[in-house]
Amino acid sequence: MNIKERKRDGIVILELSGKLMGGPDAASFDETLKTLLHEGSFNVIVDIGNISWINSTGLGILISGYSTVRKSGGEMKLLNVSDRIQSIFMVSKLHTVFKSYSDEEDAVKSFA
Amino acid sequence: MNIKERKRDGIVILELSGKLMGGPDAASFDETLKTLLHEGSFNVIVDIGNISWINSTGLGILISGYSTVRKSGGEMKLLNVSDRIQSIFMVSKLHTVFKSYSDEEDAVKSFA
Amino acid sequence: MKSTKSDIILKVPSKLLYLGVPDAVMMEMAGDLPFPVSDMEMLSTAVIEACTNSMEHGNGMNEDNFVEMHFSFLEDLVRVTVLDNGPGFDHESWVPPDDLMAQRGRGVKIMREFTDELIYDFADDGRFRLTLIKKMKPE
Amino acid sequence: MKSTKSDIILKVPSKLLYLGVPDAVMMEMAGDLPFPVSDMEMLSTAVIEACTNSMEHGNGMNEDNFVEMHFSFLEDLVRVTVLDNGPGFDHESWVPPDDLMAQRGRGVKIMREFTDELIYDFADDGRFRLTLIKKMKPE
Ligand SMILES: Nc1ncnc2c1ncn2[C@@H]1O[C@H](COP(=O)(O)OP(=O)(O)O)[C@@H](O)[C@H]1O
Ligand SMILES: Nc1ncnc2c1ncn2[C@@H]1O[C@H](COP(=O)(O)OP(=O)(O)O)[C@@H](O)[C@H]1O
Repeated sequence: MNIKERKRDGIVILELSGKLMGGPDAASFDETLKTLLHEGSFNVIVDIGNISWINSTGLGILISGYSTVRKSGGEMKLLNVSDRIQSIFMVSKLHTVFKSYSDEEDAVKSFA
Repeated sequence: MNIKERKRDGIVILELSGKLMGGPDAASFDETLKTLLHEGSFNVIVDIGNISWINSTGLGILISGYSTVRKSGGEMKLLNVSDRIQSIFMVSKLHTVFKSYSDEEDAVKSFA
Repeated sequence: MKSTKSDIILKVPSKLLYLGVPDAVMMEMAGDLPFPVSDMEMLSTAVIEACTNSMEHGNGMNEDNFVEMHFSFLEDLVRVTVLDNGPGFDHESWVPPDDLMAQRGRGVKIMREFTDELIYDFADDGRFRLTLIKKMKPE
Repeated sequence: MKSTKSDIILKVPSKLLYLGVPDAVMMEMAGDLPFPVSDMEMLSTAVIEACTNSMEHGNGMNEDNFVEMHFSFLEDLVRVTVLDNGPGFDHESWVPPDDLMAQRGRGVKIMREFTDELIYDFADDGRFRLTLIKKMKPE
Protein backbone atom coordinates (compact mmCIF):
# COMPACT_ATOMS: atom_id res chain seq x y z
CA MET A 1 0.00 0.00 0.00
CA ASN A 2 1.18 3.52 -0.86
CA ILE A 3 -0.07 6.78 0.62
CA LYS A 4 -0.11 10.13 -1.15
CA GLU A 5 -1.20 13.20 0.78
CA ARG A 6 -2.80 16.39 -0.51
CA LYS A 7 -5.13 19.13 0.70
CA ARG A 8 -8.32 20.58 -0.70
CA ASP A 9 -10.18 23.43 0.99
CA GLY A 10 -8.32 22.69 4.22
CA ILE A 11 -9.31 19.01 4.24
CA VAL A 12 -6.57 16.39 4.01
CA ILE A 13 -7.06 13.77 1.32
CA LEU A 14 -5.02 10.57 1.65
CA GLU A 15 -4.84 8.66 -1.62
CA LEU A 16 -4.13 5.00 -0.96
CA SER A 17 -3.05 2.64 -3.74
CA GLY A 18 -2.08 -1.01 -4.02
CA LYS A 19 -3.37 -3.66 -1.66
CA LEU A 20 -4.51 -2.96 1.89
CA MET A 21 -3.55 -6.05 3.83
CA GLY A 22 -1.95 -5.48 7.16
CA GLY A 23 1.68 -6.03 8.03
CA PRO A 24 3.70 -2.86 7.36
CA ASP A 25 0.56 -1.13 6.03
CA ALA A 26 -0.79 -0.83 9.56
CA ALA A 27 2.14 1.17 10.88
CA SER A 28 2.40 3.49 7.88
CA PHE A 29 -1.30 4.39 7.92
CA ASP A 30 -1.29 4.86 11.67
CA GLU A 31 1.79 7.09 11.59
CA THR A 32 0.40 9.20 8.77
CA LEU A 33 -2.80 9.83 10.72
CA LYS A 34 -0.99 10.58 13.97
CA THR A 35 1.24 13.12 12.23
CA LEU A 36 -1.81 14.80 10.72
CA LEU A 37 -3.60 14.97 14.07
CA HIS A 38 -0.46 16.31 15.68
CA GLU A 39 -0.32 19.05 13.04
CA GLY A 40 -3.93 19.94 13.76
CA SER A 41 -5.63 18.30 10.77
CA PHE A 42 -8.62 16.51 12.23
CA ASN A 43 -10.72 15.97 9.15
CA VAL A 44 -9.47 13.36 6.76
CA ILE A 45 -10.74 11.85 3.52
CA VAL A 46 -9.26 8.50 2.60
CA ASP A 47 -9.48 7.86 -1.14
CA ILE A 48 -9.36 4.09 -1.70
CA GLY A 49 -10.26 4.20 -5.40
CA ASN A 50 -6.85 2.79 -6.30
CA ILE A 51 -6.87 0.00 -3.74
CA SER A 52 -7.22 -3.20 -5.76
CA TRP A 53 -8.31 -5.31 -2.81
CA ILE A 54 -8.48 -5.35 0.95
CA ASN A 55 -8.48 -8.26 3.39
CA SER A 56 -9.87 -8.45 6.90
CA THR A 57 -6.55 -7.33 8.36
CA GLY A 58 -6.74 -4.32 6.06
CA LEU A 59 -10.25 -3.62 7.36
CA GLY A 60 -8.72 -3.57 10.82
CA ILE A 61 -6.34 -0.84 9.69
CA LEU A 62 -9.21 1.35 8.49
CA ILE A 63 -11.12 0.72 11.72
CA SER A 64 -8.13 1.56 13.86
CA GLY A 65 -7.53 4.74 11.86
CA TYR A 66 -11.17 5.71 12.18
CA SER A 67 -11.01 5.28 15.96
CA THR A 68 -7.77 7.24 16.25
CA VAL A 69 -9.19 10.20 14.37
CA ARG A 70 -12.45 10.04 16.31
CA LYS A 71 -10.68 10.06 19.66
CA SER A 72 -9.04 13.34 18.66
CA GLY A 73 -12.42 14.83 17.86
CA GLY A 74 -11.95 14.55 14.09
CA GLU A 75 -13.65 12.59 11.38
CA MET A 76 -12.41 10.14 8.75
CA LYS A 77 -14.51 9.53 5.65
CA LEU A 78 -13.96 7.30 2.65
CA LEU A 79 -13.90 8.19 -1.03
CA ASN A 80 -14.29 5.95 -4.09
CA VAL A 81 -15.14 2.63 -2.48
CA SER A 82 -15.19 0.00 -5.25
CA ASP A 83 -18.05 -2.50 -5.51
CA ARG A 84 -15.65 -5.23 -4.46
CA ILE A 85 -14.67 -3.44 -1.26
CA GLN A 86 -18.23 -2.23 -0.61
CA SER A 87 -19.40 -5.85 -0.53
CA ILE A 88 -16.82 -6.58 2.18
CA PHE A 89 -18.06 -3.58 4.18
CA MET A 90 -21.61 -4.92 3.85
CA VAL A 91 -20.92 -8.41 5.19
CA SER A 92 -18.89 -6.90 8.06
CA LYS A 93 -21.63 -4.28 8.65
CA LEU A 94 -18.94 -1.60 8.44
CA HIS A 95 -21.00 0.40 5.95
CA THR A 96 -22.90 1.56 9.02
CA VAL A 97 -19.65 2.95 10.44
CA PHE A 98 -17.80 4.46 7.48
CA LYS A 99 -19.31 7.41 5.65
CA SER A 100 -18.32 7.07 2.03
CA TYR A 101 -18.59 9.25 -1.07
CA SER A 102 -18.12 8.72 -4.77
CA ASP A 103 -17.50 12.39 -5.49
CA GLU A 104 -14.54 14.23 -4.00
CA GLU A 105 -16.34 17.57 -3.85
CA ASP A 106 -19.26 16.04 -1.97
CA ALA A 107 -16.83 14.48 0.48
CA VAL A 108 -15.03 17.77 1.06
CA LYS A 109 -18.29 19.70 1.44
CA SER A 110 -19.60 17.19 3.96
CA PHE A 111 -17.13 18.57 6.49
CA ALA A 112 -18.50 22.11 6.17
CA MET B 1 -9.46 -12.50 -28.23
CA ASN B 2 -12.65 -10.61 -29.09
CA ILE B 3 -13.35 -8.62 -32.23
CA LYS B 4 -15.68 -5.63 -32.49
CA GLU B 5 -16.29 -4.07 -35.88
CA ARG B 6 -17.21 -0.50 -36.75
CA LYS B 7 -16.82 1.96 -39.61
CA ARG B 8 -15.46 5.48 -39.79
CA ASP B 9 -15.41 7.47 -43.04
CA GLY B 10 -15.78 4.26 -44.99
CA ILE B 11 -12.81 2.59 -43.30
CA VAL B 12 -13.43 -0.55 -41.25
CA ILE B 13 -11.99 -0.50 -37.74
CA LEU B 14 -11.59 -3.84 -35.98
CA GLU B 15 -11.20 -3.46 -32.25
CA LEU B 16 -9.44 -6.47 -30.77
CA SER B 17 -9.41 -7.13 -27.05
CA GLY B 18 -8.03 -9.79 -24.73
CA LYS B 19 -4.98 -11.88 -25.57
CA LEU B 20 -3.83 -12.58 -29.12
CA MET B 21 -2.34 -16.04 -28.97
CA GLY B 22 -3.30 -18.36 -31.76
CA GLY B 23 -5.62 -21.33 -31.51
CA PRO B 24 -9.21 -20.24 -32.21
CA ASP B 25 -8.07 -16.61 -32.58
CA ALA B 26 -6.51 -17.44 -35.95
CA ALA B 27 -9.74 -18.64 -37.54
CA SER B 28 -11.90 -15.84 -36.17
CA PHE B 29 -9.56 -13.08 -37.36
CA ASP B 30 -9.14 -14.73 -40.75
CA GLU B 31 -12.89 -15.16 -41.24
CA THR B 32 -13.61 -11.58 -40.22
CA LEU B 33 -11.13 -10.27 -42.79
CA LYS B 34 -12.36 -12.58 -45.55
CA THR B 35 -15.95 -11.47 -44.97
CA LEU B 36 -14.87 -7.82 -45.14
CA LEU B 37 -12.93 -8.35 -48.37
CA HIS B 38 -15.87 -10.25 -49.83
CA GLU B 39 -18.13 -7.29 -49.00
CA GLY B 40 -15.74 -4.95 -50.74
CA SER B 41 -13.99 -3.41 -47.71
CA PHE B 42 -10.32 -3.46 -48.59
CA ASN B 43 -8.95 -0.94 -46.12
CA VAL B 44 -8.82 -2.09 -42.54
CA ILE B 45 -7.55 -0.59 -39.31
CA VAL B 46 -6.86 -3.07 -36.52
CA ASP B 47 -7.02 -1.41 -33.11
CA ILE B 48 -4.97 -3.50 -30.68
CA GLY B 49 -5.04 -1.00 -27.82
CA ASN B 50 -7.03 -3.43 -25.68
CA ILE B 51 -4.85 -6.46 -26.41
CA SER B 52 -3.05 -7.18 -23.13
CA TRP B 53 -0.36 -9.32 -24.71
CA ILE B 54 0.52 -11.19 -27.87
CA ASN B 55 2.73 -14.22 -28.41
CA SER B 56 4.61 -15.30 -31.52
CA THR B 57 1.63 -17.36 -32.69
CA GLY B 58 -0.48 -14.22 -32.35
CA LEU B 59 2.08 -12.36 -34.46
CA GLY B 60 1.52 -15.02 -37.10
CA ILE B 61 -2.18 -14.19 -37.10
CA LEU B 62 -1.49 -10.52 -37.77
CA ILE B 63 0.99 -11.40 -40.52
CA SER B 64 -1.42 -13.78 -42.17
CA GLY B 65 -4.18 -11.16 -42.01
CA TYR B 66 -1.87 -8.54 -43.48
CA SER B 67 -1.00 -10.84 -46.38
CA THR B 68 -4.65 -11.74 -47.02
CA VAL B 69 -5.68 -8.08 -47.24
CA ARG B 70 -2.67 -7.22 -49.40
CA LYS B 71 -3.42 -9.99 -51.87
CA SER B 72 -6.85 -8.45 -52.42
CA GLY B 73 -5.28 -5.09 -53.14
CA GLY B 74 -6.21 -3.62 -49.76
CA GLU B 75 -4.22 -2.41 -46.80
CA MET B 76 -4.23 -3.31 -43.12
CA LYS B 77 -2.82 -0.84 -40.61
CA LEU B 78 -2.49 -1.01 -36.85
CA LEU B 79 -3.78 1.39 -34.22
CA ASN B 80 -2.72 1.82 -30.57
CA VAL B 81 0.24 -0.53 -30.37
CA SER B 82 1.33 -0.69 -26.72
CA ASP B 83 5.00 -0.37 -25.76
CA ARG B 84 4.97 -4.02 -24.77
CA ILE B 85 3.75 -5.17 -28.20
CA GLN B 86 5.92 -2.63 -30.03
CA SER B 87 9.02 -4.18 -28.46
CA ILE B 88 7.96 -7.56 -29.87
CA PHE B 89 7.52 -6.00 -33.31
CA MET B 90 11.02 -4.53 -33.03
CA VAL B 91 12.83 -7.76 -32.23
CA SER B 92 10.90 -9.53 -35.02
CA LYS B 93 11.56 -6.60 -37.38
CA LEU B 94 7.83 -6.45 -38.06
CA HIS B 95 7.76 -2.71 -37.40
CA THR B 96 9.14 -2.45 -40.93
CA VAL B 97 6.05 -4.26 -42.21
CA PHE B 98 3.13 -2.93 -40.15
CA LYS B 99 2.18 0.73 -40.44
CA SER B 100 0.92 1.79 -37.04
CA TYR B 101 -0.77 4.86 -35.61
CA SER B 102 -1.52 6.18 -32.16
CA ASP B 103 -4.35 8.42 -33.32
CA GLU B 104 -7.47 7.02 -34.94
CA GLU B 105 -8.06 10.06 -37.13
CA ASP B 106 -4.51 9.92 -38.47
CA ALA B 107 -4.98 6.24 -39.26
CA VAL B 108 -8.26 6.88 -41.10
CA LYS B 109 -6.81 9.83 -43.03
CA SER B 110 -3.80 7.78 -44.10
CA PHE B 111 -6.04 5.85 -46.47
CA ALA B 112 -7.19 9.01 -48.26
CA MET C 1 -20.10 -31.84 -8.23
CA LYS C 2 -17.81 -33.64 -10.62
CA SER C 3 -14.53 -34.66 -9.13
CA THR C 4 -11.80 -33.47 -11.47
CA LYS C 5 -8.10 -32.87 -11.35
CA SER C 6 -7.25 -29.37 -10.26
CA ASP C 7 -6.75 -27.01 -13.14
CA ILE C 8 -4.18 -24.74 -11.58
CA ILE C 9 -1.78 -25.39 -8.73
CA LEU C 10 -0.01 -22.50 -7.04
CA LYS C 11 2.54 -22.47 -4.21
CA VAL C 12 3.77 -19.33 -2.50
CA PRO C 13 5.97 -18.71 0.57
CA SER C 14 4.25 -17.45 3.72
CA LYS C 15 4.85 -13.77 3.14
CA LEU C 16 2.14 -11.12 2.79
CA LEU C 17 3.86 -9.87 -0.39
CA TYR C 18 2.56 -12.96 -2.17
CA LEU C 19 -1.10 -12.55 -1.18
CA GLY C 20 -1.76 -10.74 -4.44
CA VAL C 21 -0.76 -13.74 -6.53
CA PRO C 22 -3.82 -15.97 -5.97
CA ASP C 23 -6.01 -12.92 -6.59
CA ALA C 24 -4.17 -12.20 -9.85
CA VAL C 25 -4.71 -15.82 -10.93
CA MET C 26 -8.43 -15.75 -10.08
CA MET C 27 -8.99 -12.40 -11.76
CA GLU C 28 -7.09 -13.49 -14.87
CA MET C 29 -9.33 -16.56 -15.13
CA ALA C 30 -12.40 -14.39 -14.42
CA GLY C 31 -11.64 -12.51 -17.62
CA ASP C 32 -11.96 -15.68 -19.70
CA LEU C 33 -14.64 -17.66 -17.88
CA PRO C 34 -18.37 -17.05 -18.42
CA PHE C 35 -18.97 -16.33 -14.73
CA PRO C 36 -20.01 -13.01 -13.15
CA VAL C 37 -16.90 -11.04 -12.22
CA SER C 38 -18.48 -10.07 -8.88
CA ASP C 39 -18.84 -13.76 -7.94
CA MET C 40 -15.20 -14.39 -8.84
CA GLU C 41 -14.20 -11.34 -6.80
CA MET C 42 -16.09 -12.59 -3.76
CA LEU C 43 -14.50 -16.03 -4.00
CA SER C 44 -11.09 -14.44 -4.48
CA THR C 45 -11.63 -12.26 -1.42
CA ALA C 46 -12.45 -15.43 0.55
CA VAL C 47 -9.32 -17.14 -0.82
CA ILE C 48 -7.19 -14.17 0.25
CA GLU C 49 -8.61 -14.59 3.78
CA ALA C 50 -7.83 -18.30 3.73
CA CYS C 51 -4.26 -17.59 2.55
CA THR C 52 -3.73 -14.84 5.11
CA ASN C 53 -4.81 -17.29 7.83
CA SER C 54 -2.67 -20.11 6.44
CA MET C 55 0.39 -17.86 6.38
CA GLU C 56 -0.26 -16.42 9.83
CA HIS C 57 -1.99 -19.05 11.95
CA GLY C 58 -0.97 -22.14 9.98
CA ASN C 59 2.61 -21.44 8.93
CA GLY C 60 3.49 -18.86 11.56
CA MET C 61 4.71 -16.47 8.87
CA ASN C 62 7.68 -18.75 8.29
CA GLU C 63 8.73 -18.08 4.70
CA ASP C 64 10.11 -21.58 4.33
CA ASN C 65 6.57 -22.90 4.75
CA PHE C 66 4.55 -22.66 1.58
CA VAL C 67 0.85 -22.15 1.16
CA GLU C 68 -0.42 -24.38 -1.63
CA MET C 69 -3.59 -23.69 -3.56
CA HIS C 70 -5.55 -25.80 -6.04
CA PHE C 71 -8.02 -24.07 -8.33
CA SER C 72 -10.73 -26.06 -10.12
CA PHE C 73 -12.91 -24.27 -12.61
CA LEU C 74 -15.92 -26.49 -13.23
CA GLU C 75 -19.05 -25.91 -15.25
CA ASP C 76 -21.16 -24.40 -12.51
CA LEU C 77 -18.79 -23.84 -9.62
CA VAL C 78 -15.27 -22.89 -8.73
CA ARG C 79 -13.47 -24.80 -6.01
CA VAL C 80 -10.27 -23.65 -4.32
CA THR C 81 -8.37 -25.64 -1.72
CA VAL C 82 -5.76 -24.01 0.49
CA LEU C 83 -3.16 -26.09 2.32
CA ASP C 84 -0.81 -25.13 5.13
CA ASN C 85 1.54 -26.90 7.53
CA GLY C 86 -0.21 -25.90 10.75
CA PRO C 87 -2.46 -27.62 13.28
CA GLY C 88 -5.64 -26.57 11.48
CA PHE C 89 -8.83 -25.34 13.09
CA ASP C 90 -12.54 -25.96 13.13
CA HIS C 91 -14.02 -22.92 11.44
CA GLU C 92 -17.56 -24.07 12.24
CA SER C 93 -17.07 -23.49 15.93
CA TRP C 94 -15.54 -20.04 15.40
CA VAL C 95 -17.67 -17.23 16.78
CA PRO C 96 -16.60 -13.87 15.34
CA PRO C 97 -16.30 -10.99 17.83
CA ASP C 98 -19.53 -9.07 18.41
CA ASP C 99 -17.81 -5.71 18.51
CA LEU C 100 -18.32 -3.87 15.23
CA MET C 101 -15.04 -2.04 15.85
CA ALA C 102 -12.92 -5.11 16.64
CA GLN C 103 -9.71 -4.96 14.66
CA ARG C 104 -9.41 -8.68 13.95
CA GLY C 105 -11.55 -11.78 13.71
CA ARG C 106 -13.48 -11.13 10.49
CA GLY C 107 -11.74 -13.55 8.14
CA VAL C 108 -13.84 -16.63 8.78
CA LYS C 109 -17.04 -14.59 8.60
CA ILE C 110 -16.03 -13.18 5.21
CA MET C 111 -15.19 -16.69 3.97
CA ARG C 112 -18.59 -17.98 5.12
CA GLU C 113 -20.48 -15.12 3.49
CA PHE C 114 -18.61 -15.18 0.20
CA THR C 115 -18.68 -18.94 -0.46
CA ASP C 116 -21.42 -21.57 -0.68
CA GLU C 117 -19.44 -24.26 1.08
CA LEU C 118 -16.45 -24.23 3.38
CA ILE C 119 -14.91 -27.59 4.28
CA TYR C 120 -11.88 -28.33 6.41
CA ASP C 121 -9.96 -31.59 6.61
CA PHE C 122 -6.41 -32.86 6.39
CA ALA C 123 -4.63 -33.96 3.22
CA ASP C 124 -3.02 -37.41 3.02
CA ASP C 125 0.34 -35.90 3.89
CA GLY C 126 -1.11 -34.36 7.06
CA ARG C 127 -1.36 -30.78 5.88
CA PHE C 128 -4.39 -28.76 6.95
CA ARG C 129 -6.73 -28.20 4.02
CA LEU C 130 -9.55 -25.68 3.66
CA THR C 131 -11.84 -26.06 0.65
CA LEU C 132 -13.82 -23.07 -0.58
CA ILE C 133 -16.63 -23.63 -3.07
CA LYS C 134 -18.71 -21.04 -4.85
CA LYS C 135 -21.52 -21.89 -7.24
CA MET C 136 -21.39 -19.95 -10.47
CA LYS C 137 -24.19 -19.09 -12.86
CA PRO C 138 -22.73 -18.98 -16.37
CA GLU C 139 -23.65 -15.64 -17.96
CA MET D 1 23.66 -15.69 -8.78
CA LYS D 2 22.55 -16.95 -5.41
CA SER D 3 20.92 -20.32 -5.51
CA THR D 4 17.64 -20.04 -3.66
CA LYS D 5 14.42 -21.94 -3.36
CA SER D 6 11.86 -20.88 -5.91
CA ASP D 7 9.50 -18.26 -4.62
CA ILE D 8 6.43 -19.21 -6.60
CA ILE D 9 5.51 -22.51 -8.20
CA LEU D 10 2.71 -22.67 -10.75
CA LYS D 11 1.26 -25.65 -12.64
CA VAL D 12 -1.26 -25.32 -15.45
CA PRO D 13 -2.74 -27.84 -17.92
CA SER D 14 -1.57 -27.67 -21.53
CA LYS D 15 -4.35 -25.46 -22.82
CA LEU D 16 -3.90 -22.04 -24.42
CA LEU D 17 -6.60 -20.68 -22.07
CA TYR D 18 -4.07 -20.88 -19.24
CA LEU D 19 -1.28 -18.93 -20.98
CA GLY D 20 -2.51 -15.75 -19.31
CA VAL D 21 -1.88 -17.12 -15.83
CA PRO D 22 1.94 -16.93 -15.73
CA ASP D 23 1.70 -13.44 -17.21
CA ALA D 24 -0.78 -12.42 -14.50
CA VAL D 25 1.60 -13.78 -11.85
CA MET D 26 4.61 -11.94 -13.29
CA MET D 27 2.72 -8.68 -13.73
CA GLU D 28 1.30 -8.88 -10.19
CA MET D 29 4.83 -9.29 -8.84
CA ALA D 30 6.05 -6.48 -11.12
CA GLY D 31 3.70 -4.13 -9.26
CA ASP D 32 5.47 -4.82 -5.97
CA LEU D 33 9.10 -5.35 -6.98
CA PRO D 34 11.51 -2.47 -7.57
CA PHE D 35 12.25 -3.55 -11.15
CA PRO D 36 11.38 -1.70 -14.36
CA VAL D 37 7.96 -2.84 -15.55
CA SER D 38 9.23 -3.03 -19.14
CA ASP D 39 11.90 -5.56 -18.09
CA MET D 40 9.29 -7.66 -16.32
CA GLU D 41 7.06 -7.44 -19.42
CA MET D 42 9.87 -8.64 -21.66
CA LEU D 43 10.65 -11.56 -19.39
CA SER D 44 6.96 -12.40 -19.15
CA THR D 45 6.66 -12.32 -22.94
CA ALA D 46 9.57 -14.78 -23.11
CA VAL D 47 7.92 -16.99 -20.49
CA ILE D 48 4.67 -17.01 -22.51
CA GLU D 49 6.71 -18.23 -25.52
CA ALA D 50 8.32 -20.95 -23.42
CA CYS D 51 4.91 -22.05 -22.11
CA THR D 52 3.33 -22.00 -25.56
CA ASN D 53 6.15 -24.25 -26.79
CA SER D 54 5.92 -26.55 -23.77
CA MET D 55 2.18 -26.98 -24.28
CA GLU D 56 2.47 -27.48 -28.02
CA HIS D 57 5.81 -29.14 -28.78
CA GLY D 58 6.50 -30.65 -25.35
CA ASN D 59 3.10 -31.82 -24.15
CA GLY D 60 1.36 -32.13 -27.52
CA MET D 61 -1.52 -29.99 -26.27
CA ASN D 62 -2.57 -32.88 -24.03
CA GLU D 63 -4.48 -31.24 -21.18
CA ASP D 64 -3.52 -34.03 -18.80
CA ASN D 65 0.09 -32.92 -19.16
CA PHE D 66 0.92 -29.94 -17.02
CA VAL D 67 3.41 -27.18 -17.63
CA GLU D 68 5.20 -26.36 -14.40
CA MET D 69 6.88 -23.03 -13.74
CA HIS D 70 9.19 -21.88 -10.95
CA PHE D 71 9.65 -18.17 -10.39
CA SER D 72 12.59 -16.84 -8.40
CA PHE D 73 12.74 -13.15 -7.66
CA LEU D 74 16.29 -12.38 -6.56
CA GLU D 75 17.97 -9.10 -5.78
CA ASP D 76 19.23 -8.31 -9.25
CA LEU D 77 17.60 -10.88 -11.50
CA VAL D 78 14.46 -12.88 -12.06
CA ARG D 79 14.73 -16.54 -13.01
CA VAL D 80 11.90 -18.62 -14.39
CA THR D 81 12.10 -22.33 -15.19
CA VAL D 82 9.52 -24.01 -17.38
CA LEU D 83 9.10 -27.79 -17.33
CA ASP D 84 7.24 -30.07 -19.73
CA ASN D 85 6.94 -33.80 -20.37
CA GLY D 86 8.30 -33.81 -23.92
CA PRO D 87 11.57 -34.79 -25.59
CA GLY D 88 13.08 -31.33 -25.23
CA PHE D 89 15.12 -29.48 -27.82
CA ASP D 90 18.39 -27.66 -28.23
CA HIS D 91 17.40 -24.03 -28.68
CA GLU D 92 20.98 -23.04 -29.42
CA SER D 93 20.96 -24.86 -32.72
CA TRP D 94 17.61 -23.40 -33.75
CA VAL D 95 17.83 -21.10 -36.76
CA PRO D 96 14.72 -18.94 -37.09
CA PRO D 97 13.24 -18.63 -40.61
CA ASP D 98 14.68 -15.81 -42.69
CA ASP D 99 11.34 -14.85 -44.17
CA LEU D 100 10.01 -11.72 -42.46
CA MET D 101 6.49 -12.88 -43.29
CA ALA D 102 6.84 -16.42 -41.96
CA GLN D 103 3.88 -17.24 -39.76
CA ARG D 104 5.74 -19.35 -37.21
CA GLY D 105 9.22 -19.85 -35.82
CA ARG D 106 9.70 -16.63 -33.83
CA GLY D 107 9.34 -17.97 -30.29
CA VAL D 108 12.96 -18.93 -29.64
CA LYS D 109 14.17 -15.67 -31.15
CA ILE D 110 11.90 -13.66 -28.86
CA MET D 111 13.12 -15.67 -25.85
CA ARG D 112 16.74 -15.02 -26.81
CA GLU D 113 16.19 -11.30 -27.28
CA PHE D 114 14.14 -10.76 -24.12
CA THR D 115 16.34 -12.68 -21.66
CA ASP D 116 20.00 -12.53 -20.66
CA GLU D 117 20.43 -16.27 -20.36
CA LEU D 118 18.51 -19.24 -21.74
CA ILE D 119 19.52 -22.68 -20.43
CA TYR D 120 18.03 -26.05 -21.27
CA ASP D 121 18.51 -29.30 -19.40
CA PHE D 122 16.47 -32.08 -17.89
CA ALA D 123 15.16 -32.19 -14.32
CA ASP D 124 15.95 -35.17 -12.08
CA ASP D 125 12.59 -36.71 -12.93
CA GLY D 126 13.40 -36.54 -16.66
CA ARG D 127 11.23 -33.58 -17.57
CA PHE D 128 12.56 -31.07 -20.07
CA ARG D 129 13.48 -27.82 -18.36
CA LEU D 130 14.08 -24.40 -19.89
CA THR D 131 15.51 -21.72 -17.61
CA LEU D 132 15.01 -18.06 -18.49
CA ILE D 133 17.05 -15.45 -16.66
CA LYS D 134 16.77 -11.70 -16.91
CA LYS D 135 19.00 -9.30 -15.02
CA MET D 136 17.12 -6.51 -13.29
CA LYS D 137 18.32 -3.09 -12.28
CA PRO D 138 16.45 -2.10 -9.12
CA GLU D 139 14.87 1.32 -9.70
N1 LIG E 1 -5.29 -21.94 8.70
C1 LIG E 1 -5.50 -21.83 10.05
N2 LIG E 1 -4.79 -22.59 10.91
C2 LIG E 1 -5.00 -22.50 12.25
N3 LIG E 1 -5.89 -21.65 12.81
C3 LIG E 1 -6.62 -20.86 12.02
C4 LIG E 1 -6.48 -20.90 10.60
N4 LIG E 1 -7.35 -20.01 10.07
C5 LIG E 1 -7.99 -19.45 11.10
N5 LIG E 1 -7.57 -19.94 12.28
C6 LIG E 1 -8.06 -19.57 13.64
O1 LIG E 1 -9.34 -18.98 13.50
C7 LIG E 1 -9.36 -17.68 14.10
C8 LIG E 1 -10.30 -16.75 13.32
O2 LIG E 1 -9.77 -16.42 12.07
P1 LIG E 1 -10.22 -15.08 11.35
O3 LIG E 1 -11.73 -15.00 11.41
O4 LIG E 1 -9.61 -15.06 10.01
O5 LIG E 1 -9.69 -13.91 12.26
P2 LIG E 1 -8.19 -13.44 12.56
O6 LIG E 1 -7.27 -14.14 11.62
O7 LIG E 1 -8.24 -11.97 12.36
O8 LIG E 1 -7.96 -13.81 14.00
C9 LIG E 1 -7.92 -17.23 14.09
O9 LIG E 1 -7.65 -16.29 15.09
C10 LIG E 1 -7.17 -18.56 14.32
O10 LIG E 1 -7.14 -18.87 15.69
N1 LIG F 1 9.47 -27.24 -25.24
C1 LIG F 1 9.84 -27.75 -26.45
N2 LIG F 1 9.91 -29.08 -26.64
C2 LIG F 1 10.27 -29.60 -27.83
N3 LIG F 1 10.56 -28.84 -28.92
C3 LIG F 1 10.49 -27.50 -28.80
C4 LIG F 1 10.13 -26.88 -27.58
N4 LIG F 1 10.18 -25.55 -27.77
C5 LIG F 1 10.52 -25.34 -29.04
N5 LIG F 1 10.74 -26.51 -29.69
C6 LIG F 1 11.17 -26.68 -31.10
O1 LIG F 1 11.77 -25.48 -31.54
C7 LIG F 1 11.10 -24.96 -32.68
C8 LIG F 1 11.13 -23.47 -32.71
O2 LIG F 1 10.28 -22.93 -31.72
P1 LIG F 1 9.70 -21.46 -31.91
O3 LIG F 1 10.82 -20.55 -32.29
O4 LIG F 1 8.95 -21.13 -30.68
O5 LIG F 1 8.73 -21.53 -33.17
P2 LIG F 1 7.35 -22.29 -33.38
O6 LIG F 1 6.87 -22.80 -32.06
O7 LIG F 1 6.46 -21.25 -33.97
O8 LIG F 1 7.67 -23.40 -34.34
C9 LIG F 1 9.72 -25.58 -32.64
O9 LIG F 1 9.13 -25.68 -33.91
C10 LIG F 1 9.98 -26.95 -32.02
O10 LIG F 1 10.41 -27.87 -32.99
